Amino acid sequence: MIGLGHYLILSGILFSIGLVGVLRRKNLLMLFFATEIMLNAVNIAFAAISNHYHDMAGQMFAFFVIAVAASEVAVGLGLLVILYKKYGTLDLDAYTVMRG
Amino acid sequence: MLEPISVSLESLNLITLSPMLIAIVGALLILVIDLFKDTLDKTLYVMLTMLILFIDIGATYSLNINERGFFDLLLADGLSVVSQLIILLASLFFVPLALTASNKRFHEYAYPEYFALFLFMVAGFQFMVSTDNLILIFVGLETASLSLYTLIAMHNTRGAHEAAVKYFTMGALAAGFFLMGSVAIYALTGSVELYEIAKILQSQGADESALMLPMMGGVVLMLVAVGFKVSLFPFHMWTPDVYEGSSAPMAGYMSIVPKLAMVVVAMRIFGIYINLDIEAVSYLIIIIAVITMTLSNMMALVQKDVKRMLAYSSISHAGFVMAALALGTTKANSSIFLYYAMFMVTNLGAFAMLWISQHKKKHFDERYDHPFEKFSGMISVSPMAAVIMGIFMLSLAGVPPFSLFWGKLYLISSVVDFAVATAETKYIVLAILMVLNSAIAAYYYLKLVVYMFLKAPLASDTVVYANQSRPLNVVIGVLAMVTITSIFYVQPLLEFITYLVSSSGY
Amino acid sequence: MVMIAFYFFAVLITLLFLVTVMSKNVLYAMTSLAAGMVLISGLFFILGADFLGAVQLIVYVGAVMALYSFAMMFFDMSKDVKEKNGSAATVFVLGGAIALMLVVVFSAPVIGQGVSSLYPEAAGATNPQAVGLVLFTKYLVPFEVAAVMLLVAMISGIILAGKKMDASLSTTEEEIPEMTQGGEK
Amino acid sequence: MENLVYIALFAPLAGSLFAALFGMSKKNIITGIVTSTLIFISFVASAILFSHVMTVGPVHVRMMDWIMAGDMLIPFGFLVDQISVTMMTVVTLVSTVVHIYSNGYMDHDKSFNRFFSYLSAFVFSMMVLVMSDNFLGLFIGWEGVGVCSWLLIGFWYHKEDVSREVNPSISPSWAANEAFIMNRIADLGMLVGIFILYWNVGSLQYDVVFAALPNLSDGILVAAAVALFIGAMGKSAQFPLHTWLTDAMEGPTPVSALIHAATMVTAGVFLVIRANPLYSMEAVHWVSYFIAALGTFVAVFAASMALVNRDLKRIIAFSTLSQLGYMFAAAGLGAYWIALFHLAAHAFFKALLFLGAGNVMHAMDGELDIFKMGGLKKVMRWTYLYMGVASLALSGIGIAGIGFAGYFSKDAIIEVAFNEHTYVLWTILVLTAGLTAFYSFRQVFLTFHGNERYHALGIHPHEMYGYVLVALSPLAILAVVAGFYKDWFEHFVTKLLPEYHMSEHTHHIAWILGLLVIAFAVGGIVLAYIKYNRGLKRNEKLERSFVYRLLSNQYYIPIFYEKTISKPYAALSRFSWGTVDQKVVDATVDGIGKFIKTTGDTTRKIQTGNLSDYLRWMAGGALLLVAIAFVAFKLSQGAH
Repeated sequence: MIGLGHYLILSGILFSIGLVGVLRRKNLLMLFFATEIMLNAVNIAFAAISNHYHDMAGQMFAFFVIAVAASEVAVGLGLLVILYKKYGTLDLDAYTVMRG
Repeated sequence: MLEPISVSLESLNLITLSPMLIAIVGALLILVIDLFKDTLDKTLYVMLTMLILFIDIGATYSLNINERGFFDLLLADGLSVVSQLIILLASLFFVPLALTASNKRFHEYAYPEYFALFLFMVAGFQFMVSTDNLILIFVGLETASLSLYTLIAMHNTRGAHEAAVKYFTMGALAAGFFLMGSVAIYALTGSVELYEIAKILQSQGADESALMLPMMGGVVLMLVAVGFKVSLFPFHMWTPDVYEGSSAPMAGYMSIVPKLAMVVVAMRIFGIYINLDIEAVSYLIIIIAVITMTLSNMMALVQKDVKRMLAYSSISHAGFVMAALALGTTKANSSIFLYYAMFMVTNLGAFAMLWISQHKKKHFDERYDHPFEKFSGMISVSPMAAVIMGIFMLSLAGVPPFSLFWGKLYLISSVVDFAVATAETKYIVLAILMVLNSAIAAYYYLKLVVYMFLKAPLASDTVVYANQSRPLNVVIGVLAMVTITSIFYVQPLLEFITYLVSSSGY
Repeated sequence: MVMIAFYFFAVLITLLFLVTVMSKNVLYAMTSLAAGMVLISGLFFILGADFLGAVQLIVYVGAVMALYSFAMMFFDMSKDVKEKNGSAATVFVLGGAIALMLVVVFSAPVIGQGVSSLYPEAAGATNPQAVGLVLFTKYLVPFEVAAVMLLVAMISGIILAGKKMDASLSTTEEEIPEMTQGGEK
Repeated sequence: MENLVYIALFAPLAGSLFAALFGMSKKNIITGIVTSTLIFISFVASAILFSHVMTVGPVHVRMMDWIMAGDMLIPFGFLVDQISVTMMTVVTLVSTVVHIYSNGYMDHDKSFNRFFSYLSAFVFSMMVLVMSDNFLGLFIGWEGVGVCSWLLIGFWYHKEDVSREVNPSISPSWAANEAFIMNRIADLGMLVGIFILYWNVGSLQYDVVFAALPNLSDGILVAAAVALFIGAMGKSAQFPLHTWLTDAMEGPTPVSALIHAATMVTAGVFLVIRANPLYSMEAVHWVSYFIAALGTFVAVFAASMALVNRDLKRIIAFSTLSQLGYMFAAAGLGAYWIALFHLAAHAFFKALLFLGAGNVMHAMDGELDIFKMGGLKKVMRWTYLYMGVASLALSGIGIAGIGFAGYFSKDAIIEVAFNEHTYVLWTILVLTAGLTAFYSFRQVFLTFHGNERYHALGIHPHEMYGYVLVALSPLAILAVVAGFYKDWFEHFVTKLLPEYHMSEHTHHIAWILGLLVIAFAVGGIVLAYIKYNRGLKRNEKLERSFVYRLLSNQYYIPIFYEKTISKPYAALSRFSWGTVDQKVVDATVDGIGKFIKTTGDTTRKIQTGNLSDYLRWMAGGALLLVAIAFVAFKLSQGAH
């Protein structure tokens, strides 16, 4: 039987994959992909725990996480559009005026 | 087939929702007005927003303490009321700063949506502080954050875009950590409601070392998210850049409201562990707080730009507050709110002064808008402005009798009290470190005072006033008065806060 | 059976997401992301969260990925992206260490058994019915807040991507005539 | 009466703020007039309060409760009792004269308005210091006068630094910083003392603290007494923190008169008098004895340096030091009221002396070397008269119950030393009385008598403005007559301060003791007359002698401080930070700031501006938190 632990560990590993993506990506669009992975990883964990406790809260949480992810995409892409218009690139190395 | 469920209206306790509802309805109203007639002057929206905030303050103030509503999801306890009041007051001071000198409006104010988004953001923060359900905390946090990212970007300068995207991306990562922390807590206890979690942890015995691992894991992950929003080292990296990039009032607003909302959440979450006497959690927070206040102070010292200096200083203030949060006593928690109330008037005032001097075209060098040199000799160019700015700086430095002095005094005294009560030297060390840090901080605030009062003035003197207008003068005047006269109201204010905080059991 | 399905999904999702993270080609990355998300909905079905699975398919694979593909076209990124990923070692050490931490934390025993569910799935209800029950009672407020949040996201998207942002009032002295009054929607 | 208390306290503040409004603008005589008037109002209020205290009793007003939640209660009030009202009257009287004087003296200074703003601010701080009913208020006033003193010593901050050979105090800003830093060191001690009291008593109110003293352990009493006295040593410039006082003469002369002679420097004595219940405790008797011994030592030590000094103001500064020593000697021996009496009397004649010196300096175009003066009595009759009277008072001339102010107060102190059987102290004090008379009149004769050496310098001296001279007359009168009020004053203050009675034996031989002192004093004057009345005859051999050089170099103490403290510190700093980018080092921010700055610069480098780095720091931060959590866990386990 697959226990809760398996799901949680899978979730943890996927989360870390997403994290690696966030850390290594320089292209902002690709970076946003990686954040989606992290949110999805969390959802797996919520669904699994919800199933383990027979409690609906986890599924609710996952549901709202999906809603948040969708909203973030909208705002994030809006930002990317304006950045692309102003800078002509999505490479985050270009946005380093402010520092120190 | 399922039984149809019926819910009585009384059991919902609708009144607990009223403050947020007012903000949301107000925002929708603004959107609708804009839809019907899009040639209205922006001043109208400013006034409308202020009116809504005003009604909101009334609704918040008239809430009964310690009531729950909507299936126990909403919680109107003392923490929520006092933090909402501070948030709303800060917003009330923030909004009229849009009324810069006529024909000198900035980009964001060309949108009626700006005010709608602002009210949505306020509602998001209100939700965040008036619930102890992790789901609603998260949704409220994201509503507020997404609005905030947009509000920053709408300033529409290169810096603003850079700031928004930096804030957004780090915020997304922080959200991931918050969720992972929630997973850890949920997995451990099977609940997402903090009062249930507290009960379960209590009954299971917190000392069981087997539980320590997931528990501390959850705390650490949560602390990353909290640390991001409150700007603790090393999650503070966005702060100076975002403050520099966004408009000055927005930077001032960000140094108070989002932080306060997150501090309340942190108080609720970490309060559970601290109440269970899990010392590791207190230590963890204290260590990170001390690192934060020390390093940010040192970085603030070497800044060449006043706005960036204030950004680092606000990081250091956050460290101060977190140190008190780790104690978990009523006095410490009350002192946090007093601190933020006092910090609000002073810091908003300081940023508003920067706002007055913001110039669309004239930049002092290619990088900074507000370098120290800009303010040199301000005393002879515009004595009044220099004196007011000087008062704000002295207040930030904690000089009596200005407002933040009381905040610092009470906060440090809560640490000292705790040290005496527990008879542990490490808390005395903490108090000494805090005092030392305030002393260092005084250095860079006074640096600006030295520039303003002792250096020779610049050749061109027009820049200091660029955005001055009557509404701005009024706001700054009120903030300055509140800062100066703090000695007269600090006592009743403190009693009010202490009453609210203690009545909700913190 | 469940075990086989779980491992099948787990391995596949991991691989797909690794492609998303490591690939240089935006198209590959996006496709594998979409595929991974489809497979995650499979996991949800295994866990009995049917409604969540359906939402995952609709929202992610339907809406989010559609948005991303539009964005990809807008940014003209059909070619490989060039990134200067400086020190790969730092990234992988950090990622690996966090993974290790999460695995250690999650493999510890949880309180689990002793806790009774606060909002148990209603007896005899299917999963969507149960979700509906909880969503419109207990989680009514967050549901409405989520609606507000989506509205915020919509407004933000429109404003940020709109034409009005092209010229900035914050850096020009003169008002741009068509922008002083409402302007285009 | 309550209103009078506030008027006395806040009138100087109002004056200061008024002058500050014109701070940066051109000279405006209004500021001088308004501030002087306000100070005078404050003086009148103080005088009325004085009579009220005498006839009715002390006034205690509680302004507001600072903060009153939980267990922290810091009420803030003002106490007008016999001690404070004496101080208030003296301070406001001298301040009024100094303010009027400054109108003439600072006539040509372009920072005229700024000067009055500072001066009034100083008076306000001093009033807070003396009127506060608790140690915290005292400390606030204490710091306030410190800051004002710093501002005023460094008033001519634009003067360049010069070498120690040309000017022993290098430059006004150097002297200001020296004074400030030395006082900071001492204030730390005072703060510790206040903390000790608060920690153990739970209050800072004088009455509460003093009532609780008998319950405290000996160790705590001694620690508090010592710590508070360290604070007093700094402000009253007692050895080894004395060097700043003579260097403080770099400030404008009215400042020297007001701050560094009459008022601020007596704050240390005031503190000891104020805390007399503490210093009278049996447990701290050796601390009190140490105070007396140190005071006596400083009295002779400073007098010896004054013997050879050539700088008019510095001689007076040394005499101030010496007289402060007398006051501490009296206070340390338990004769608090005599110390207070000498404090008041000394304020009058010392302020007069200083302001007279200011007249001379004004006349001599800023020249202060008495070797370059002489014969000034022809052109400056009134100044000569004033300074002569003040010097007679300082020397303590008088006989059989008739004499100048100093005769009554200083003799009493010497008598106390005899009465306490501390014959060593007594001997030194008698000797010092002779030295005092000698150097006072050496200065008078060299300045006003003899040949007119200033002709060689091309200076044409002239008398000060008439109204200034009139304004000085109250001080001159008081310098003459103040002593006659001794018995009356004793009756007045001993309602609060412990009485002090001479023993039967001392009483009997008091006239002999008095005569002895007078003999020494007159001897000193005669010696000075013989040596200097005809003019200056320099004795090369004497000036080359070791003792002379030792004295004129102030026992090499300033040089010693510079060599052992300043120089190595500076060398160390240079060695450590030679490579630090000089551009970031702002002129106002150095010293320890440098260290913090360097750390800041290093830390700042992590703020690269690159989002990717920020994200990595965030992930790294999560791991850091894990590490800290582990440490914290171990710590908390260790605690159990």
